[in-house]
Amino acid sequence: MLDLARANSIWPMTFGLACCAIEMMSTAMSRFDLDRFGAGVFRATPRQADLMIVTGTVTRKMAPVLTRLYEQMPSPKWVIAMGNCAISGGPFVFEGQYNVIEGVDLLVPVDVYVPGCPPRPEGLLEGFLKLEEKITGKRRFPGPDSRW
Amino acid sequence: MEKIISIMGWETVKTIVGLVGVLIFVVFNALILTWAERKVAGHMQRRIGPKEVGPFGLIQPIADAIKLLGKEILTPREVDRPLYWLAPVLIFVPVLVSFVVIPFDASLQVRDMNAGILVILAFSSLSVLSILMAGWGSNNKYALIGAIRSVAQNIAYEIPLLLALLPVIMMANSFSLKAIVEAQQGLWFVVCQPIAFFIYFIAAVAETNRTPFDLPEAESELVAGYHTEYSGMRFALFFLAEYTNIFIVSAIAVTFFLGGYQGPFLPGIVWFLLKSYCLVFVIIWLRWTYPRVRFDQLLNLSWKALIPLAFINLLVTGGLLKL
Amino acid sequence: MTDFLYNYLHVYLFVALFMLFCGIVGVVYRRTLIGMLVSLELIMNGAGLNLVALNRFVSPENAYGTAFTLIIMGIAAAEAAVALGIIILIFRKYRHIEGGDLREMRD
Amino acid sequence: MVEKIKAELGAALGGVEIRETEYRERGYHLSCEASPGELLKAARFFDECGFYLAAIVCVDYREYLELVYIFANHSALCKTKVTLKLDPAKPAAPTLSAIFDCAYWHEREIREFYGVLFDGHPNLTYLFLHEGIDAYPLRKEQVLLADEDKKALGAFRPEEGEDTFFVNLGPQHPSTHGVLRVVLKMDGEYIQSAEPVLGYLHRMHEKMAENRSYLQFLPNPSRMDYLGAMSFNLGHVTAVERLCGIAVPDRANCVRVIATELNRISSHLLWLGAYLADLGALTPFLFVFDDREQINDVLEAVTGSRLTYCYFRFGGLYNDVDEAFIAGTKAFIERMRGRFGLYEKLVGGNVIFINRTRGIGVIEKERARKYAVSGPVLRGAGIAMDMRKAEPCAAYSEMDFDIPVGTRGDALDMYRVRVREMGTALDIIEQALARLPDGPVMAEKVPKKLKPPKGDLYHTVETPRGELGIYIVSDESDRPYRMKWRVPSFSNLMIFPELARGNLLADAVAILGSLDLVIPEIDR
Amino acid sequence: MLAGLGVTIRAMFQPVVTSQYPRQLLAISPRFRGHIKLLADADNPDKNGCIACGICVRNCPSGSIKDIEGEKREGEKRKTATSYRLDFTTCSQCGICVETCPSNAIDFSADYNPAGFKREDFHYDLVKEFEKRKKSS
Amino acid sequence: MNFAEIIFLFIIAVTMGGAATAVLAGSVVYAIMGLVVTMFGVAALYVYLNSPFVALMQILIYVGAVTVLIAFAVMLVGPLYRRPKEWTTAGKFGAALGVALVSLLLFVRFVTETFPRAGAPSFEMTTKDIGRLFFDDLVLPFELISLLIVVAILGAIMLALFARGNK
Repeated sequence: MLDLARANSIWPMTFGLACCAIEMMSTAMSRFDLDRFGAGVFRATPRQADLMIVTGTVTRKMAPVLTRLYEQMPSPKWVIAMGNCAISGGPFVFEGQYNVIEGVDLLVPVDVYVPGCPPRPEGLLEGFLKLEEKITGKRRFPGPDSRW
Repeated sequence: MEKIISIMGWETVKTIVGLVGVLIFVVFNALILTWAERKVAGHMQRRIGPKEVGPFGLIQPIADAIKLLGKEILTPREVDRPLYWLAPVLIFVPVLVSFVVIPFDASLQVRDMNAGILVILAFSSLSVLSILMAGWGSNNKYALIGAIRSVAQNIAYEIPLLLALLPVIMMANSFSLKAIVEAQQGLWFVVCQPIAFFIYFIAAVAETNRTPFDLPEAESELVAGYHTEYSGMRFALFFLAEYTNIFIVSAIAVTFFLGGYQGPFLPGIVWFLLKSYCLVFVIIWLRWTYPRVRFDQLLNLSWKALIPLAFINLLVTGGLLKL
Repeated sequence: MTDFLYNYLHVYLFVALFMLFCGIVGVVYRRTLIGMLVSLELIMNGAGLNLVALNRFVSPENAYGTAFTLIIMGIAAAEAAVALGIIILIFRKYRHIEGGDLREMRD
Repeated sequence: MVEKIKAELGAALGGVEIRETEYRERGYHLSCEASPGELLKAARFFDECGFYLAAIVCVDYREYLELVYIFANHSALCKTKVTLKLDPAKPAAPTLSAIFDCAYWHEREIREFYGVLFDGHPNLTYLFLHEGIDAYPLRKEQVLLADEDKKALGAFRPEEGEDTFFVNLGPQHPSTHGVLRVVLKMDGEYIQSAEPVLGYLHRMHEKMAENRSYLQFLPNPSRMDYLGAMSFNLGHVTAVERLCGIAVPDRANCVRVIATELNRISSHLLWLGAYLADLGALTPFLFVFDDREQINDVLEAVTGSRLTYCYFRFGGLYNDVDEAFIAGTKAFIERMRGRFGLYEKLVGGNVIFINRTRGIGVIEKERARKYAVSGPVLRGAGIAMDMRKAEPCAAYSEMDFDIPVGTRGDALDMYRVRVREMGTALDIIEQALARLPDGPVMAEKVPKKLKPPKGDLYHTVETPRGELGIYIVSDESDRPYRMKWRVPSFSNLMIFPELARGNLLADAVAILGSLDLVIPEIDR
Repeated sequence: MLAGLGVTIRAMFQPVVTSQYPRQLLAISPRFRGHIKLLADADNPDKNGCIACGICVRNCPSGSIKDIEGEKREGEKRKTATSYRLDFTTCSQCGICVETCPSNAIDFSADYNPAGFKREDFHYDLVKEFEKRKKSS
Repeated sequence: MNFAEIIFLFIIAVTMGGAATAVLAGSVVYAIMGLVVTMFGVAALYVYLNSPFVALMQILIYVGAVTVLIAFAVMLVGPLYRRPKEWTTAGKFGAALGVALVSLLLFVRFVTETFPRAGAPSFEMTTKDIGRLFFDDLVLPFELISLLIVVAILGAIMLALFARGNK
C-alpha cells in the first residue's frame, strides 16, 4: 500500500545539469506530461523530493554538491541516471581526462539508468515506469516495445 | 452520552464535534484542491494532469498524502529544534479556529460568535508567527528571507483586508458572520461594495501567498521559501494549511460579499461550497497566468494603492450610511 | 457557583503582579534593547489585566476599565513601533543592540 | 577602414610590422606581433577607436606560448590579431582588464589552463577548475602547478562581513538553468556584489578537440550549447570548411540556413519560457514547449535527434531534406505567426511583466563594448550587430532581413529583441525555402581525412546567444593543434556582476534570465 | 492583464496535446537515431553485413565500439563479424560509424525508450542481437 | 474543581510560565515566544473576565501586531546577530530567585487579604457599549490615542527614512 502510494507519487527534484535537462523539461511539458503519473510536482528543495534525476555530466567540481543534495533528501529516495554522461561519463571520457566523473553510480546508488544522448522523453517516462516497477515489484503497463 | 453532555455542557460538545468535522473537512478539502489545482493547471497548459492514478487521477492526492506520511522524519542538523518542530503545528491553529465560525449553512455552523470575523482575523495573525518560527528555526538563508518577506507581506496586506471588510460590517451592523449573511437577503454586498470586494480579493490572494504574490516561496529566487528545510509530514502540514487558507479566504469572501449560503433551489451548503470553490478556481487561474511581482512593487501596491483606496471607500460608505 | 477559582479577584491580581515583576526584572537585567522591549510589553499586559479584572470585580456596572485596556493596547502598539524603529536605527549605526553600551546617543 | 586602421595602428605602435592578411582564409584583416608594452599601447589604441576585445586565446607551441588577442569592431568589418610571445618556463603578460573589462575572465581562464601570470590582474583565482587539479590542463607537456600557484588559484573564499551575508545562487538552483553558482553578497535584500563561479559543467571540450580528428569532434559542439546546437554545429563545420577550402553546394547551404534558423527560434522560445518561469509564471513555459515540439518534430524527421543535432557535415549535410520537411516547416511558420499574438497577450502586455523588467539590468552601449557582449544582449543595448549580416556564412548573404534593436538596453528590450528576432528568423526561413535549389547536398571531393594547411583561423557565426568565435590552429595533421571556442554566454555572463550590484535579489534573477545563458557553453 | 486570463481560460477548453505514452505511442520518425544495429548482408539475409574491418572502431569519437571479431567462412570472399560490442552508454549518437561503414552494415535502430537497472544492460553485442532479431522474425 | 476551573489553572500556569520565559530565556527569539504565550494566556483570562472583545483585541493587537513586529525586527537584525548570551548563569538564578521570592511574599499577602468577589456575572458588555463609551465619556482619551498613533506612525516613517538616508 505504502509502496503503491510511493510509486505513484514520485516527486522529482529540479536538478538539471546539461543537455538532458532540456529533455527532462520536455517530459514534464504538455506533449509528454509527466504529471499523468503523479510525478509532475518538481520540488526545488531536496528535502521535499523523492527522486533525483541526474541529467547530464557530473564533473568533479559538482560531485560534492550532488552527494550533499542526495544526503539532504529524506528516504526513501531514488536516483535516475538520465543520459549517457550520467551513466558513464558518456562521450566525455577519454584518456587523460581530468574533470568528469565516469558514472554517477560511483557517487550515489542509482536505481534506473536511461541511456541516450539525450534520451527521448519516452525514454525517461519508461525510466519512471521502471522505477515504479522497482518500487512496487510489478509492472503496470505492458512491457516496452523494443524496436530494434 | 447525556452524561458527557451534562458534564461538559452542550456548547462544548457541539464545539468538539464541530472541530472533528472541521478536521475531516480540512483534509478532504486540501485533497480536492490539490487535485483540482493540478488538473486545472494541466488543462490550462493543454495537457492532462494526473490521470493514471485512479479514475481521472482522483486517487493522486491520497497517494501523495500517504507518501508524505511515509517519508523519513528528518530533522536537519543546525536547526533550532523547538521552533522547527512547533511551526508546522502552530500554522494549523488559525485554520481550525477560522472554520469554527464560518457559516456553511443557516444551521451548519460550529459556533456563531458575536465577534465572529474578529476571531478569524485575530487568529490569522498566528500563521505569520509560525512562518517566522519556521524561517528562523530552519537556520537557512532562503527560509529566513522567505519568512521575512512573508511577514512584511502579511502585515502590509492585513490592513487593506480589514479595511475592505469594514464597510460590509458597517452595512450589516454586526460582527457576526451569520448576521452578515442574513443582511444580504435581498442584495449581495458585492453589488454595493465592488471596490471593497476587489481590494479584499487582492489582499486575500496576497495573504495566502499565491501567485502573483507568492514571493515568500518564490521558487526561482528562494528555492521554496520558509519551508525549504521541511520534509515529509511537516511539509504536508504546511501544504495542508496553505490550501485550507485558500479555501478560508474564499469562504470569507463568499460570506461577506456573495451572499454566503443564500441562493435559490439548492440547499444552502451547496450554494456556499459552489461559490467558494468558484473563487478558489479564480485564485488558481490567476496563479497559472501571471508572473510574480517584485517585493517593493508588492509593498507599494498595498501601501500606496490599496490602503488609500480602502480608506476612501470606508469614508464614502460611512458617509452614505449616515445620510 | 461563586466559589470557583476564577471568580476571585486575587488570582488575576496575582498574575498581573507577577507579570509586572517579571517585566521589571527584565527591563533591569536584559542586555539587549529588544529584550527590554519584550519585558516592557509584559508590564503593559499586566496593567491591562489588572484594569479589566478590577473593572469586572469592583465596578461591574460600567466599562471604563475595559476601555482603558484598549487604550493601553493602542499605546503599546505605538510604543512598539517607535521603539523598533529606533532599535533598527541603532543597529544600523552601531551594529549591536545592547543597551548598556549606548552611552552616547547624541549623534 | 582596414587601411586606415593599419596606418594609425602602425603610427601608434611605432615600428611594429603590421601585416595585412587574406580575410577569406584567416578571418582577420590585420595581424601584428607585439611586445608587452606594445600590446598595452595597441589595446589603448583599439579602445579609443571603439573596438571591442573579441577573444584572448593562448596557444602552446612548445617552444613558446602565444597569446592571441582578437580586436573587432561593431560598426565595420575590421579584425586585427595581435600576438604576444611568452616564455613557456615562466609565462607572464600584462593584464588588459583595466582597459577592456572582458579581459578579466579571459585572463583568469588562461591562467588556470596555461599558467600565464597576468601582471596587475586583480583576482587570478580558479574560475573553472576544482582545487584537486595539479597540472595546467591545456599545456602540451605536463606542467605541474607550483605550490604557491595552487594556493593563489584556490584563493576564492567568500567571507561574511559584519553587516553582510551571502546567498549562494546555485550551483543547484532553479533560476540558474544549469549549474552556475553565483555568490551574492547581500545587504538585506539588496545585492552588494555578485561573483559567478563557473566550471560545474566543465567538460574539457577544448582538450578533446586536440585529441580528436576534425570529424570526430563533430558531436561535441552541439553539446556545448544544446539549445543552439545547430549554430554551433554550423560554426564548427564552416570553420573547418573555410580552413580546408571546401565549397558547399547551394542546396546544402540553404538547408543549413533553414535548420539553423529553426533551431534559433526553438532556442529563443525556450528562453522565453524559462525567463517567465524565473519571473513566476509557469504556463508560458509549457506553451513554448508546445511550439518547440513542432520544431523538434520537423527537425527530428531529417536529423534524427531532438536536441543535440549532429546534422551538418564537412562539405554538406548528413542527409537531404524531403518534401515532408518543407511542408512541415511551412506549416510551422504558419502556426508560429499566429502564436506571437498569444505571447503578446500573455506576456508582453502583462503589467506585472513589464514592471518586473523595465529599467532592470540596463546595459549602455559603451559598457556593452567593454564587456564584449554579443547577440540579443548587444542588440538590446541598441547596437545593430549581427554576425549573420556582418560575416555571413552558409547562405545568409543572400537573405534579406533586418536586425531588431532595442533602445534602453534593459531586460524588457532583450525580451522584445528576442521576440522580434523570432519573426525575422521566420522571414529568413521563408526566403530560404523559396529559393531552395535542387542538387546535391554534399560536396563532391571531400577527403576522408581532413588535413587543413598550416595556419590559423578566427571564424565567427551568430548563435542564438550571440557571437561564436572559433579559433583554430592547424599543423597539417588531421586533428587541430588548438581549437578555442569563444562562446557568447561567457561574455554575456561577465557583465552580470555589474548589472546586479545594488539591485534586489528578485531583480538579479530577472537580469540573469534576460542574459539567456547556457552554462555548458560557458564552461565548455 | 485580462487578456492573459483570456488566453489561459481558452487554453483550458482546447484539446490537450499530450500523447499518452505508454498508452499511445508517438510516431517515431524513420530517421530517428537510436543506438546502432547491424543490418543483414545485401546478398545473404541470413548473415550480418559487417565485415569486421574496424573502420567504425577507429572513427568512433568516444570509443564505444569494441571487440570486433570476424571469421572468414569457407566459400566466402569476406569476413563476417562474430562479435561486435557496443557500449551504448558512451555513445553520442553522432552517426559517424553509420556514415563511414564501407559495407553499409550499420544503421540506427528505432529503439527509442531503453531504460534499465544496470549500466551493463546497455553493453550490447550487436551480432547476438542480430541473430535474435533474425530468429524472432 | 470542575472542568472550567482546571482549564483556568492551566491558563494561569501557562501565562506565568510564558512571562518567566520571556524574561529568562537566553535567546531573544525564545523570549518572544514566551511573550506570545503570555499574551494568549492573558487573552484567555479576559474571556474569563467576561470581556471576549478585549480578548480578541488582545490577540489581534498584541500577538498580531506587536509581537510580530518585534520578531520581525529580530529577524531583520538576526542574520548578523550572533545569538548573544543574554544572561550569565548566576544572574539568571539570582533573578529567578528574586522573582520567586517576591511572588511568594505577594501570594501570602494576597491570600490573607479579602477582596471583593464577583457575584453572578453582572452584565454582558457588547462592542456597542464599548463603542458608545469611547464616543461619549472617553472621547478625549480616544482622540489622544489616535493622535499618539498617528505621531508614532509618522515617527516610525521618519526613522526609516533617516536610516535609509544614512546609508
